[in-house]
Amino acid sequence: MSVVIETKQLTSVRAGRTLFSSLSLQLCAGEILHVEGPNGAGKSTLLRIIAGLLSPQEGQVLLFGQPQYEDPELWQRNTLFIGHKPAVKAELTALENLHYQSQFDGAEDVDAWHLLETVGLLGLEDLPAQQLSAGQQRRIALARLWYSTAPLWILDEPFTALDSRGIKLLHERFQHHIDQGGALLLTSHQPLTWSGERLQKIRIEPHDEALGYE
Amino acid sequence: MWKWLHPYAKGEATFRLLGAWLPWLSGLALILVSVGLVWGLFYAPPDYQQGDSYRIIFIHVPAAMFSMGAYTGMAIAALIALVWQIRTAEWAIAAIAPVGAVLTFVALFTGAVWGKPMWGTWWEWDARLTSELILLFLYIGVLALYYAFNDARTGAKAAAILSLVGVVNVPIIHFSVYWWNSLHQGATITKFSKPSMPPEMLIPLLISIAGFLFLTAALITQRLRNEILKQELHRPWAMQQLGVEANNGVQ
Amino acid sequence: MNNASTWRILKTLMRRDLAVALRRRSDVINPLLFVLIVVTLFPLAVGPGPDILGRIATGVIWVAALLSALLGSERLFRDDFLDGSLEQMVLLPAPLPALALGKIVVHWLLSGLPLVILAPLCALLLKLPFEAWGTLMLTLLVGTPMLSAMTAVGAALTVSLGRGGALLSLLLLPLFIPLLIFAAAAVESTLVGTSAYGQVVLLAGLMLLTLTLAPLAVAAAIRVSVN
Amino acid sequence: MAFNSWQEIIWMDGYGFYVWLSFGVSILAVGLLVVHGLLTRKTLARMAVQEQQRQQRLARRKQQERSRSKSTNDSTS
Repeated sequence: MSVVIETKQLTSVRAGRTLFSSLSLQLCAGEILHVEGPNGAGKSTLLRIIAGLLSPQEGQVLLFGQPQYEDPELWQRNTLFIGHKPAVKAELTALENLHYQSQFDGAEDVDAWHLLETVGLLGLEDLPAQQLSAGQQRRIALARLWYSTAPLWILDEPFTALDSRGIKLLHERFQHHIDQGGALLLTSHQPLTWSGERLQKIRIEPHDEALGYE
Repeated sequence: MWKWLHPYAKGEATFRLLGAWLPWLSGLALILVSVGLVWGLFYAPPDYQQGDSYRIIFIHVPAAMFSMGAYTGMAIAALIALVWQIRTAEWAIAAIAPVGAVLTFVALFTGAVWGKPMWGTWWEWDARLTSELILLFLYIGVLALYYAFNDARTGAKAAAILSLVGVVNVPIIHFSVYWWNSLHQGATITKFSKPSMPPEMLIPLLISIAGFLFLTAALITQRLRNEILKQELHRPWAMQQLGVEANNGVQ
Repeated sequence: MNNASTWRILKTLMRRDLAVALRRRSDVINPLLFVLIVVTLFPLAVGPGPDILGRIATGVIWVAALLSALLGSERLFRDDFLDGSLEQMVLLPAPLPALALGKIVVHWLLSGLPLVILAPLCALLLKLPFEAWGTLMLTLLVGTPMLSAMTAVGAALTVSLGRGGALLSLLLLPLFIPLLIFAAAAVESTLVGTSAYGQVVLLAGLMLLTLTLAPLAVAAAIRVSVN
Repeated sequence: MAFNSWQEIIWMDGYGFYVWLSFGVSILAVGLLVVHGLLTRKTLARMAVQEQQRQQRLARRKQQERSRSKSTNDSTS
């Protein structure tokens, strides 16, 4: 299997506290990596470093063997990051949001109506997003996943605010993505209903290097 | 590549180096400032036009010089902090800004007090004073931004960006204020531009300027040392410096 | 690197920002009303005599413009930061300074340009002699892009702070001083019958400088803020 | 010496108030900066003590956990 993303000896210090140090991981095509850990352990930080929003204190991240800073555009084209905040404009309708988002992503022929129906927003397409619930706004953001061709998805708590049907839908989409040879990196407090060798887990523990543990 | 060199030892090494400098810097500052000011106050002859009031120059001019100099230094530290991501440079911003602000305040205050016997008013919209006033605002802005963030790193970076934006603007502001001043009151005599100063006045002024240079350096060094300790507080060496034995975990 | 896709992304960003702003018209209109009200207050405070008003008119209009720029600055990045669009913007496969310039242009279209159009009304209220109206509008036309660019720098620096309002004014107002001086001087020289050419050219030069450098600072500030 | 007596030095040809005010406030301002630096150092020392106590609490907890896991291991084996 080809390695999609690899981190080498990552160390992150936030507000004087070491979140993790010397973290190395590898994620191959067709695999899911579930990052686990208690609140404040640095799961989101890890994902944001891999997405390129933060720079690590030490260590490096390689995408297809290329370091992050060498070609940021290659990086940005091949990854898709959805964080805690859905990046949905409250003033715009679901349809407009999806339209602009697909333009940003360079997806040419996106059938926005059909896509919104797929993610369960039938009948809400032309309402301003501020009238929708948190879960529905989240669905607008997640609709990106249905046209995205990025090989690596980085999702921070994608199941937040979703109902059980939404979660099931998302699981199906993830399955499709890895069947196509994509890779998925996510955090979630929900147990993932995957089994088998395709699901990897990594656990980040609170860590205090000043004490010399580990 | 600097980043990869001894990331942990660095704060400590810098701290020790600064500690070695500090006595020299403060000693020189104390001697030179005392000599310059005492000479200027008691031994230099009175000015033929301004009498004894000109003696304020021995504080005003050095303070004004290094208020601008410190800003330049801060901007250089900011550039280093942003381009090479060196943390000591980030902390230097926090160390330089208060020193620069105090020097600016001194220049501003002495300038205003000098203005009273000269122009008969405590505040005159003189180009130099106006520039100093704006500089004070710039310093306060950098400090306020530095301490506005919860995460010290973020605050340092934001303040660094602001310092660089400021240093691009300082010459423009300076030029515009001088130009504006000449537009509105071209006739007033400028008290600062002395075409030729007799050596009995010039020498103590130069000594005082040298003294202020070391004073500025010593003040910055003191604050930078504190800043390093503050940021590295959880490391054993920093705790030892502060007289606390670090607990190195369980054996 | 890829100009076509950068251009597409930039266009999309500007279109989306315009669409959002048009849904929230009060955010666009309120700063303009603020200028109008400030201009109305001055005759009431200093008396309606044309000699006083004419003299202070330029200063009042420009100071009001500066303050309204601060007032409208939140719109630039605040919502984007809160809803996560700002971090997505950082991740777009396009140079961030270019996108920052796009945001500045949209902000100017919705704050600077209306102000230029509003200027004659303000000049009328403040009894600015008619021959200086052209210069006033010209200085606003050249100066407001600078205003938008500098505001963007300040807004990007303070966007992650809960209440950045007072801090923002502290950071930005000193930097507006050259703008204020040259703009006022330009109108002044028209009033005394000399050419304002020099000052306007100077302002234009400053504007170009600001529009070149500010996007870089905004981009750096955004990267720090999405931290 | 440009002056002949203490009175002259203080009077400074009528400018004494301005000169001494300038010098006094300037020295005071720089002095306050130095004092503030020294006080910061004191505050840091206090923070260091707190940090030490925090580290000790964590260390004690870790030791407890370690000895407990050891004892359970012993009992199961």
